[in-house]
Amino acid sequence: EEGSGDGAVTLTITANAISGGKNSATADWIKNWVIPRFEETQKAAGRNVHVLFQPNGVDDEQYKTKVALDLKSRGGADVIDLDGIWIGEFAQAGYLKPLTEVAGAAVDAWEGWEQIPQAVQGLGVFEGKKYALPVGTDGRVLYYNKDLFRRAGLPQDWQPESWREILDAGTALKRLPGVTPIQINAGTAMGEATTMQGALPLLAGAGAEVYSGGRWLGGSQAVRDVLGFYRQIYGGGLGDPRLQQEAKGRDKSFAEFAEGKIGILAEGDYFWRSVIAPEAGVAPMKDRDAKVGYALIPAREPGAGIRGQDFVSMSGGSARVLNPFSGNPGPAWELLSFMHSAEATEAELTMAGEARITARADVNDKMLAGDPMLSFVSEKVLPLTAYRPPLAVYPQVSAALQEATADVVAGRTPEEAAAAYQEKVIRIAGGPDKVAGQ
Amino acid sequence: MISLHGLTKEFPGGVRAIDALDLEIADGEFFALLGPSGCGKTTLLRTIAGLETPTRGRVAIGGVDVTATPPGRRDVAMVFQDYALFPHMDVTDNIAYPLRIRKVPRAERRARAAETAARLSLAELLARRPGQLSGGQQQRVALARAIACHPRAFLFDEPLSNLDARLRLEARTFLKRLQRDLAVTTVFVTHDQGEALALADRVAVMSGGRIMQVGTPAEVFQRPASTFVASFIGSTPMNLLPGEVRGGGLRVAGARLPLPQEAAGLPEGAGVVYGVRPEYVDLSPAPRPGAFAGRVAVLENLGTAHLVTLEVPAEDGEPPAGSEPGGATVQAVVPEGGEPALGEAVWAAPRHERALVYHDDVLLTRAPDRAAR
Amino acid sequence: MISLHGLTKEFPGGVRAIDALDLEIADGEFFALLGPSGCGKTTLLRTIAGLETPTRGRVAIGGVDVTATPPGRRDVAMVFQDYALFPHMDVTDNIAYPLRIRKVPRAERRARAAETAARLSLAELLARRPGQLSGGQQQRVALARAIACHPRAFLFDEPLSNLDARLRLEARTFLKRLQRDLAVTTVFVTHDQGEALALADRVAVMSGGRIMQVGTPAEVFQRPASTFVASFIGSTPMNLLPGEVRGGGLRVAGARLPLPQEAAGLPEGAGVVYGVRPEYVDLSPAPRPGAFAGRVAVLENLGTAHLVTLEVPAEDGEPPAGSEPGGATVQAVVPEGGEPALGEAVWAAPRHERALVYHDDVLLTRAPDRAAR
Amino acid sequence: MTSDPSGLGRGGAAALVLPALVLIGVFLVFPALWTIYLGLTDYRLTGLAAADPQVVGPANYLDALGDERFLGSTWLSVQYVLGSAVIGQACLGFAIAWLVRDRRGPLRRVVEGVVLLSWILPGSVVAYLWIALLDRDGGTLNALLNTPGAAWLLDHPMLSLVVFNTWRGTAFSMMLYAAALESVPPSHLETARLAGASAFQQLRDVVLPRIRGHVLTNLLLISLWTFNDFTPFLITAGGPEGASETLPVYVYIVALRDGELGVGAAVSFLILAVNLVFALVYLRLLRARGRDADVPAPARAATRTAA
Amino acid sequence: MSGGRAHAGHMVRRIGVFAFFSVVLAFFSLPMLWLATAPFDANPSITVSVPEFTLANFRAILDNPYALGSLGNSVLQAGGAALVVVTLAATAAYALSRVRVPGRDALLYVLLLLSSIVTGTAAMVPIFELATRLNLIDTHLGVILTVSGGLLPAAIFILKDFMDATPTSYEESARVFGAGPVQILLHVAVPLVRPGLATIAVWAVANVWGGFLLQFILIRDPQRAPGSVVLYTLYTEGGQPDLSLLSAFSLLYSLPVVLMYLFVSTRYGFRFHGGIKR
Ligand SMILES: Nc1ncnc2c1ncn2[C@@H]1O[C@H](COP(=O)(O)OP(=O)(O)OP(=O)(O)O)[C@@H](O)[C@H]1O
Ligand SMILES: Nc1ncnc2c1ncn2[C@@H]1O[C@H](COP(=O)(O)OP(=O)(O)OP(=O)(O)O)[C@@H](O)[C@H]1O
Ligand SMILES: [Mg+2]
Ligand SMILES: [Mg+2]
Repeated sequence: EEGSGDGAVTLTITANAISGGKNSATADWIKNWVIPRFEETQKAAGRNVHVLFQPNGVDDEQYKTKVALDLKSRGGADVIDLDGIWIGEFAQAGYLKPLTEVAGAAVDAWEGWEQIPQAVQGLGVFEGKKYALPVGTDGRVLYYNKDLFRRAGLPQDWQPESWREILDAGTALKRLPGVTPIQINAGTAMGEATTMQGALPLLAGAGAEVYSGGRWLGGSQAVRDVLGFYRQIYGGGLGDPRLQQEAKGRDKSFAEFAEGKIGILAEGDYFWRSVIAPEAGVAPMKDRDAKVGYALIPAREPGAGIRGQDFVSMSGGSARVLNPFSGNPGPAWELLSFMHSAEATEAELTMAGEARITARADVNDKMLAGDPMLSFVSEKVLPLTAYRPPLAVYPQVSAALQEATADVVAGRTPEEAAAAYQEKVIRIAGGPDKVAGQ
Repeated sequence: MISLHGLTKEFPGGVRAIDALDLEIADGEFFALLGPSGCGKTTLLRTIAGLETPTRGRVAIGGVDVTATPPGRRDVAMVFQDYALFPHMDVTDNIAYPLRIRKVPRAERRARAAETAARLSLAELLARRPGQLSGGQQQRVALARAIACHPRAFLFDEPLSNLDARLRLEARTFLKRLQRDLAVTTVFVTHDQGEALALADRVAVMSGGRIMQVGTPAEVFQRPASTFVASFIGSTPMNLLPGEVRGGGLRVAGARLPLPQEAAGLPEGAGVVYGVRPEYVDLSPAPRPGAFAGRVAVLENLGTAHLVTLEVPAEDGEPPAGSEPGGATVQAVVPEGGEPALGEAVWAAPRHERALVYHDDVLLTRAPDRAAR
Repeated sequence: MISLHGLTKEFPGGVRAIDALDLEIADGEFFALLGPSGCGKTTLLRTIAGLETPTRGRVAIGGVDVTATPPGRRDVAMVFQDYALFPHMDVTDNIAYPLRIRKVPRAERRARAAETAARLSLAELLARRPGQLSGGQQQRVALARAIACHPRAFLFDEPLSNLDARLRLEARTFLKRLQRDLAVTTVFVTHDQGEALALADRVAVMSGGRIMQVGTPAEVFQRPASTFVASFIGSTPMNLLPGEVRGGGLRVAGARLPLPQEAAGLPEGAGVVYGVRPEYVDLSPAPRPGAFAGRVAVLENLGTAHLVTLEVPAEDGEPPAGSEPGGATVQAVVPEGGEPALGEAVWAAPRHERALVYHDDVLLTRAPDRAAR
Repeated sequence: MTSDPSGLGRGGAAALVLPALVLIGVFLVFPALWTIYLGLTDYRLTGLAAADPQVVGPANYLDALGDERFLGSTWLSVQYVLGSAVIGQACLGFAIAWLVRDRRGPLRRVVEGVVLLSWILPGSVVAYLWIALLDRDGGTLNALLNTPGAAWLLDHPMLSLVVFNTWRGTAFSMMLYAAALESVPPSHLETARLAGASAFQQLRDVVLPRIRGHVLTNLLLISLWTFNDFTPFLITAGGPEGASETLPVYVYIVALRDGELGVGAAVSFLILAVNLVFALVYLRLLRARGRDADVPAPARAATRTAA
Repeated sequence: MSGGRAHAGHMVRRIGVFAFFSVVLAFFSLPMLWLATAPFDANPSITVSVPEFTLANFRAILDNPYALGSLGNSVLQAGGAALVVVTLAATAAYALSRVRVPGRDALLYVLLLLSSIVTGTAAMVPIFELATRLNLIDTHLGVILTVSGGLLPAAIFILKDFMDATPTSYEESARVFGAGPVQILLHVAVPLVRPGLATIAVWAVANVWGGFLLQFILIRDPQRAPGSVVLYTLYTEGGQPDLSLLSAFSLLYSLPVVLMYLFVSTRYGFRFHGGIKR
């Protein structure tokens, strides 16, 4: 299939990436590698395809809004970068269609599927149907400052087995002056960072998922456990409650960790790659590799995690979709699959000059070899990880969780906070029957 | 020629600013509209200009009915009380503005503006803006703008009232001469009787939207048709004293005066108003028949004369109907050197041949037909 | 008593509005400050009130130096040209405002306001707001406000200039009487010489921040000390004609006039200015010696008289230094009935005993000591 | 004044007003009505409700009115408006206008220039400047006051925002009052001074009654603008824990973060209703003024022009 | 002596006024210090400090493919909107001021209130759909028209007061000389309220210049995005600002409005002239 009679087809890519700004590397890759290469290959195959890139550089919520508005009016780019978590709600709204419905059988025949682990494929799957190709994923760990650990008499290669051990380490660190022992994001100011780096991994460690079996998690025991843990950190002087409240608190936590003022920090691999990277980071640590240790997030106690795990994590990641209203679904699919080819993925990492966990195992194997931390995530964390439910009301449930943590930090008891959370979830979910546990 | 027929203007609030007014103004005439504040002078002028649409009646200019013609096509020029010079244009552009509207080419209109300006001694000010001019200069620029477009008629709305006293006198003579030279029909609104008398060929005295009297300055000054006109005209207000016909004479403010011929037909006891200008009242230090006995209350220097205000005590007998209980006030103008002292008792004798008698607020004339009933 | 010593006021821009001025105003005196626009009258009044701080010099009221006293403590009341009535207060509150500031109890100040209002015939208007009053009523409310607080002096800044011509005359008499009754020192600023002459016990004529002459109305009218004062005083401007001493007489605008005694000491050929008021110029239809020959250019009706403007052609011989090349203008006031026709040739004879001669802009007096040099 | 001094006539006037009305109609009235309609539905940007929005009637409105978060936001907005607009901007603007009123020269220009600068700088830049100023650790204010670690935005979020918005918006009030003060005849002030009135008495008796119309118009406009001001979000993001979540921030969070456009639209309409209340109060006060302040026309326009 | 006391009082008042001005100046200029130092600092932080002087930040901004162009776009959009707002508001305010239309004040108030909805977040969907249907997506014109719609009521409201404050005798005079309505508007009314128009123009520019969400939603191609949108791109994936870029760009981005204000205020005067009273 093609567009106009003379065979010239124009395709558009959009992403929340822009040269000289946000996700600059991705933008440069699309502009300087993907587009010329793809146009070349198409020309070689006798097709005249022209590709345009529409960069953006804004907050995710704003980008999401724009894409949603575009799709709502049946416009927008042919290939669209989305956060994996949005796919469900977009699909429900009728903005997205399963890839096969858009581009036909070519989708199922794609070579790349084999290279993407099933768990990671889940990023692009909604109600059992594939809507998107996952771009990459990530994992959450506990970072710790080895210097501080040494001074506090803690081991250099630390791996806590339970929440108790985290608190014990914190207590030890507390003796060091000017040091915040533990930073586990809480409160609403951190937004989704609280949920992703705090509430959800802890819930997983308490054996609960925020959405399962068609019902949302209520103010259950797991929630109370998590809130109790927060209470111990922030009520016991192990965390800095002010940092949770500042609008730029997360940035500040990065800077403080880099300056050696935070002992233990729960963050994703993004922190390693982009924040404290010795050269390109926003809060660079020259001696990152020597000073920063990382450990798996333990369950409340061994075996208490989801699926009976000892350790847990949460993952997210972005994905690329086809615009179901595209005038050229065939070529669009070719472009999309081209962008997810091993060659393209490698080129992206090479151009960015930084390693990151891609969706393709073959690429990961090749590219992550040089980075023990990312290999650690890819090999140890991803098998344990879990994903958030890609549903429209998830952001509100997430916000309710954030508010519950904020309540606890502010001094309310876990029981009160959990009860308030339960009430909110019932309202958000649309009735008590849509909420599990109490 | 400007003619108005049955002109009425009612404002939305119900105010009738002009009331069924008829008027003819001759070609080349300098016509003054005189009256107190709020009598409708400005409204009348604006209706002639076309800025107000009359509620009823017609306006004709040069014999053509222009009642429905927009102001721009009536070929009249108006000078507003505040001059309405455009503050953002210099003098040349202000003067040339009407020509610009008529699409006169730029060079020509500048030349004509400069010429008109020169005529009004404004040549040096051509590049200034109105804000940089004195009041008198602004007034001349406004005149120049009106003149430059050679209209069929000038309409002036109190153009002198923003000038100071001295400038006003000079501008008056200047204006009079200018109008004579241009010979353009001019309607001039003022509330200053001195201005109206000095400038106009004819004067209309207005009150409450109606014209009370039209005539030459001498006519309205010497024979004001009503007490209103009498009190309004004259540089010092006319003495208007209530009196009554008694025993073949007039009894006014304690004085017994001969009955003027005009009032001969009035019945005994009829109430009249006796009017005499202060200029026609002579003072004497000794009692005289036919004179008001009074005491000097105020002395005002008029330069070559003095205005003397006398307090005339109430009559011992029954006071004439309508007189103030505290007595009346009589004013007299006495020439230099002849002024009495404050508080002195003097006698004020009106010159009878100059006195006017009003009955039912109408001036009695030789044939007092109305009064005789 | 108000005394000013060496008073100077310079405004930031460098304008010297008052220039080393000395003045004494007696207790109970009605004193007028007269001068053209911009001469510094208002500034002087405001400096007395304390609204402007003098650059140099002192102000004393009642013998006490008040130069540094704030206006509120000088115990003077001022009436502004725009009356400055507070639009949101009714008449009572306006009149009582100064009392309110002085913390006079409410009941008492209302009583005093009512009393003062009654005195000025405002009793019926007490509940109105200024917006509902006519101009004359507003002016009386402003007066009442000034009177109610019994100040040591009244300062009036052109309080009559916002009234229409007729009201102005009435208000003038009213004001004069009121001041006499209250006997409070009053300084009255005006640019209208008629007002100043009529009202004041003494008049100061100002120009450019200086006082040109101080005297009673009769003095400044009859013997103006300079041509400036001469041209400023008088309801019609004085004729001021350039002339020169020639052959034991004066040569002025083509006429040969006898040399007044005062000018006897002037050398042959000395330039003078010959001044005579239009009221003292007699017209005759036939040539007369010592008269200006001219043609009637403008005729203005003054009511009981006419102002005649003559154009006197340039002399056939050498024109006197300084005269306009096109000839001079002479004005004469002729009584009713005596006015010539427009364009008629007439002869204007000044009354010599009334003529004034200025040399170097100074009035020559009987002992022409300065002129004799 | 006549009803038609410029000779436009109804037709001419309509022709002049029409372009503006068309633009307003298309780009303001139409979207506004549509928004009000959205407020009656359960419309969301994504999810099932995006595909098939249902009219839920006044449910959104009732929910919002019963939601303490909405009520809290309303209260914060009212604080914000009263504190920063009515008290802060209006009073500071008046004070500056009053004190510079008869000054010319550099001081006045510099003061006005700086005040205006804070008004015209772009909101996103200004927000960052204030974050930098008030920061807990590196903030300039703490450095100046020698109060390291004072968390202004956390401990006093509303106060900080009120001060911020006072800083940001004073210029408008200042300009408007400067013009208003020019309309107060100096003779009125001087009459009061001659009577011995203090500065406060002059303000109370002469100035304020005279410029009441200006004051109310100013309050109307700045209240409206402050009500809808979104800049607080850029500084505190509504935090900490909603302590500075004014109504526009609340709408942003509901509509954009939570994607509940129907609810957001309903709240927008409620904001309009609150604005309406404010406007009506001002209009009422204004009408009260109309009765007593027919400015007196001194009998005749006294504008003899000095040369 | 009372004179001495008066002098003392005078001095106290002068000192008080001077102190007030000092505080005002400090209050208003303090937050702007950062903008004056950080862009020139090799390592800008959130704190104001004497910079380690460098122009590298500006060089980096010049390397950004969109930074400079975005300022041009801002000028286009803000200028266009100011033009539309000033032109339409002036004509409308003039007509409303000069011709009595029943209910015009009520209409203005209603529009003013409605404008508060449209400038809020929730009207985004209707506005976007409207722009889509009118084919205004990704055009400067789309941005100009939509923001103008929101600004017009307040502009008309303010300008009408300016118009009300100008005497009608100017127009009547022009009318007697034969000028038509359009001529009167152009020759007389507009020049008379020029300070008002300038003020509205600056106000409109300042409003559009800082506006983000609407511009972002309506513009696709970053080549057409205004500075406010590009400013957002200077944040990283995780949302942290790149201070060196951000500070330099903030300065560049602020300069045009400041220059415009200086230009307008010296050229046309920047004030509410006769004033808004009603
Ligand atoms: N536009 C208007 N609407 C309502 N009434 C008006 C209007 N213009 C004038 N009037 C009323 O009409 C009457 C005549 O007004 P006009 O202005 O013609 O008086 P005037 O003789 O010119 O007075 P002045 O000497 O004060 O200028 C007055 O009562 C005035 O209040
Ligand atoms: N505040 C001021 N700043 C600068 N110059 C001023 C100020 N007030 C007055 N002047 C100038 O001082 C001079 C005297 O002004 P003043 O107002 O005293 O004149 P005036 O005699 O009262 O005039 P008018 O008859 O026009 O009221 C004028 O040249 C005027 O321009
Ligand atoms: Mg009039
Ligand atoms: Mg004065």
